[in-house]
Amino acid sequence: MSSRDEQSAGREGVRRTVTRTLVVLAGMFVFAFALVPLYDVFCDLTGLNGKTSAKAQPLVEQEVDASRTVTVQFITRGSQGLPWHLEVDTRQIRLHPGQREEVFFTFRNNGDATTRARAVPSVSPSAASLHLRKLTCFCFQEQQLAAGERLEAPLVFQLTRDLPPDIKTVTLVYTLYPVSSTTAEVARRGSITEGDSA
Amino acid sequence: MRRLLMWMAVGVTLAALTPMVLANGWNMPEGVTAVSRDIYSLHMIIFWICVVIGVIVFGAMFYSLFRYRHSRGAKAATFHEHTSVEVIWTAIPLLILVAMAVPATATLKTMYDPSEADLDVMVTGQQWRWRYDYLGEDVAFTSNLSTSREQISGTSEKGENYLLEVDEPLVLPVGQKVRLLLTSDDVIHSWWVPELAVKQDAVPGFVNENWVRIDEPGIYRGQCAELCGRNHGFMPVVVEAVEPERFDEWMAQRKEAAQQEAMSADREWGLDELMARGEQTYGAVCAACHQPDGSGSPPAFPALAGNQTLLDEPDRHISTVIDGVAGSAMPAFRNTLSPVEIAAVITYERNAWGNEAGDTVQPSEIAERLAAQDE
Amino acid sequence: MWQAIKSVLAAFLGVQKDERRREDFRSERPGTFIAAGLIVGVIFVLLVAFVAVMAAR
Amino acid sequence: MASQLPPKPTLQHSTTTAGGMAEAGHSRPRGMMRWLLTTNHKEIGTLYLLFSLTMFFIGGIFALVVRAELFQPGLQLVQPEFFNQMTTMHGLIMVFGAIMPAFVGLANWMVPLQIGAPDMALPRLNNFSFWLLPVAFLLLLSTLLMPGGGPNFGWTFYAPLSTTYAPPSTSFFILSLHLAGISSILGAINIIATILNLRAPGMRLMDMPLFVWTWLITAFLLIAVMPVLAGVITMMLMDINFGTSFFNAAGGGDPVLFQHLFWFFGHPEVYIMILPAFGIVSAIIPTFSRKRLFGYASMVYATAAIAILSFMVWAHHMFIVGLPLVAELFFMYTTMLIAVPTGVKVFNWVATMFRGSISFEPPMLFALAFVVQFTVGGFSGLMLAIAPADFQYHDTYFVVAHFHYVLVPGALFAILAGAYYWLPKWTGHYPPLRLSQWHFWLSVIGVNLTFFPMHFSGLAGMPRRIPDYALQFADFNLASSLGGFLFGASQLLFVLVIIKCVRGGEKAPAKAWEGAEDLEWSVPSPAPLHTFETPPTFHPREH
Repeated sequence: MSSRDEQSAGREGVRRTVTRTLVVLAGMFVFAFALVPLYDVFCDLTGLNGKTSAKAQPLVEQEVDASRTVTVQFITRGSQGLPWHLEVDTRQIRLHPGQREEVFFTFRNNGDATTRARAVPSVSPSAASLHLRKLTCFCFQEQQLAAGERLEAPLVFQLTRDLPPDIKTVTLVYTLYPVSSTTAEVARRGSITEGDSA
Repeated sequence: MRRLLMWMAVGVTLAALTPMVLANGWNMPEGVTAVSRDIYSLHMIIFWICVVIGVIVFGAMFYSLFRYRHSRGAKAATFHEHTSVEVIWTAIPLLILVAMAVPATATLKTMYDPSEADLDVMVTGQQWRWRYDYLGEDVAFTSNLSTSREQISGTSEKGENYLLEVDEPLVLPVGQKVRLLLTSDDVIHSWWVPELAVKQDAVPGFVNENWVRIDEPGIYRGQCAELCGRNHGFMPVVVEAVEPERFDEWMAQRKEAAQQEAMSADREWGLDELMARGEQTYGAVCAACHQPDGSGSPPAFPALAGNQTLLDEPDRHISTVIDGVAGSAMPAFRNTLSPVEIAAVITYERNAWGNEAGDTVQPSEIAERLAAQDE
Repeated sequence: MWQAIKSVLAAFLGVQKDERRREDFRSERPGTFIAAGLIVGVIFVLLVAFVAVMAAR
Repeated sequence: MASQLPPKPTLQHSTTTAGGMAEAGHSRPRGMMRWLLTTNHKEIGTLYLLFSLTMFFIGGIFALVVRAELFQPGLQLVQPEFFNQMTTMHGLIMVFGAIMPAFVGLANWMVPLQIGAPDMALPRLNNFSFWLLPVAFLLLLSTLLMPGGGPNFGWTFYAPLSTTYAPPSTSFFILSLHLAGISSILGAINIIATILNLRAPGMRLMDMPLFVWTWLITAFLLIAVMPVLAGVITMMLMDINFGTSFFNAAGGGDPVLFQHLFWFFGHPEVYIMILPAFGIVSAIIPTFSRKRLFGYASMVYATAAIAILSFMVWAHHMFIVGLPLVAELFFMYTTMLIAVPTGVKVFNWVATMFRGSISFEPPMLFALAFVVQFTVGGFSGLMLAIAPADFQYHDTYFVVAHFHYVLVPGALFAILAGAYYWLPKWTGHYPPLRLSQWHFWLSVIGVNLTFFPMHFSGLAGMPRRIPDYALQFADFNLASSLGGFLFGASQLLFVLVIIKCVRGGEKAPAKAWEGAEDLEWSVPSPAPLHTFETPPTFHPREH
């Protein structure tokens, strides 16, 4: 084989290598963005970050496990820049796995303008989030309240019987966040598919 | 030869340092909980494993360096692989690692014990202080750095607990399991007390859980461990562990004091009174960002001295303090400060450093505003 | 393929006979080794995950 | 055979034409233009190395600002916000501006020489990927002068501190990181293409010197993870400017997701900074032991194993972020397993020295210091892998000590070792011996004085990234600061060594070191601008 052939073979090889690496490169860039929904799916499956499902789930018809009692705590938090108040009618309930429960939350806008906000839920221990089924929740979409307006909204939920036996206390925290116009767009787009209840 | 002596000197120095590692203040504290002692022993086991491996490997290396020096006329051998030796030195570390993983797994499992707690405390990180809510007790307060600015700038002598002291420590009963729920109002913080071996991130919008059962009464100090902005180095954690009876007493006192504070909101306060109280509150919670002289550090932290918006719009001033500003370091103080404190600090800001609003904001006014919200 | 998997396993441990290695590299077929590497990688992850799940019980 | 070789399509020709500076007799552009337009791998290598040396001193000055502030308790020199900018910039510049470009520079110089190639596969791309760097880092440095200051959220830029709460200059920081990332990616593509296609006839993959091998694997790591970094910072950019909520809890995002993505890039990135170092040390130790590298094959396999494992351990940086038990266990186990291939490497180096014939020229001194101190960093890494213990170590100076041991007497010493090793090839002169020895010993003392006490201050409870600290940490910090200044000052000696070495000194033959075997030693010293225009015939050593 003459050297010239080797040279052109080398050139051909370089082109092939570059094409392949570029494909891998593009693939990895797409993969990085794909990791975002993948992470959500992974969290849904494993309860990794203690987020609850953003959609209403049907009640699982099952017998109440009267042999176990679990404490469920409710914590509400405000956040800066939002003159709203969120209150829960009971801070703590004790229930049996499988039982359906209803708790009422009250929103109030103390500001002097109409504003929108969203209550972001978080569950601890995170493993419990897999077994917490919300039939109705105000957290599925954002709320809009006029100045001084009040809104009472129920949370209907169930802890399924397959809740790991060592979990004795489940804490459910709602943090109110203001929804600015841009994030509202995004949030709305995200929640359009949920034909839900509130 | 000289090189060799130098190497030996390095070796001897390292060897001499080893016992010092065990001395107090040089090593991880053993701590005052069962978990912290477990962690300490894991730490020491893995440390000694490393020391032993290090002695063997470096021993072999320095032996070779000494024994097979070119200057000594060493002739190089030609071997360059030996499968069984390679298998052995792959397998042995693997076994050591497995042996190490067993106790580590056990410790980790005890740390994840979700059994019921005697007391639940919610810990909220905030730029740059901690807030503690005793769940179900209606007792909540913030814990601010109490080291004076003079000590930090060096104009006065630094105290014993420099940067590790707060105005109000977290008080916990000994012998009881305390569950800590951690979250944050702004950026990620991390709550850490070495003696309790609790370090857990406080993530905005999410709750983390940890627990502690303290064996001995005492004061345990730690710091925020996650970079959280300007004053990351100035948000200490102080835990005061007391006997359960003392804890109950403290809780009762706390509640009474809160009641009195609430009562005092009803009366009319004078400008001087409010200014005095306001200066105190300002120093504890506001001065870190807005500076003691109200000059702030723009653009992140606006100046308050000579701030026209502040002077012209008292209502906006009040709502900013109560509700905070979204997406900034300005937190909402509605739950953090009492009506008296909020009124005092606003009055102070409106009348200090050359600001001459002349008006007072009465605690009753603030209390009313907050009550409307709580109803 | 089996040969490739064996070689990849050896690679994971970082131990390989020179002879075997030379044979591997004579076969100028990197595809097989990449595939074997991926398979062994996935098996490895599943294995460690399984151990972790078991240990967490 | 050589007689029938056609004229080489030398790439220099095309550049000179492209530059519009072509003159009769192929005279090359002079002065600035020569360096601006060069496509010669040696010149670009030199540019990379000089750039990284400059960045090393800039990053070093930032580190000294940090050390000066921490010299004693209290705030003396700088305000906390500036302190945070200094720690952040120090990290960013050292990682992306000093260590990585230094390795790319060494690859540019040495990979073609070691595989018998005339140049890199894509010379013009090579020029472009270098010149992106000064642009990127000028932009990064200029953020310090912008209102609100430069990046102040640590080199790991955790959201939301780096998004919602970031200074206004953050978009520029993201842009500069994008540029640096593109530069790394292009460099990696070039290196892969060169290694896979331009090897001398007869050189199979398993005949390549280890430096080439480690760089091949490193380049694959770069290709795999730099796009992830690009993705993460693009998401940040969108969160900051376009109101998305990837990492913002208020809009339904998750700040912890940022950490998962960042460390999915970040952990392989850590190995990107150490694998080429393994390659350099694996070249130097056999040379000065006058004995072949022990376990060549297992070295290659161990490098590959480390690279693959690096994708499975990222969450060990996140043990305290609130992971479920199973995740903690998984990442603890995988992290501990990394110790196995890493151990194999260290054992192989020691076995290479065993029954060798060892001499202690400056490159060997740095390589030996690398082995010892990298291993010290490895030990603290093993300690950090134990998740429960990590709860105490995490985000303390113990971690700072760990990664500085791996990066300074680790990666940096390997780069210095490589520089001393190849300086005769680059300049034709041996580095001045006395001065080199002074440089070495002062560096070793400085490094250990700086970073060893950090183990203690960390264990005693000092968090990282704080501008002021409690009184019980004062002695450790005093020692660290003194050591830091000693180390910083002693690096000036290195500059002196380079200047002297370029100017003159003892002449080096083609094979500058008695025990050196690879192809680069078959070309004259200094290496002429064009080498291996005729591919050398490579004779694999009989194994």
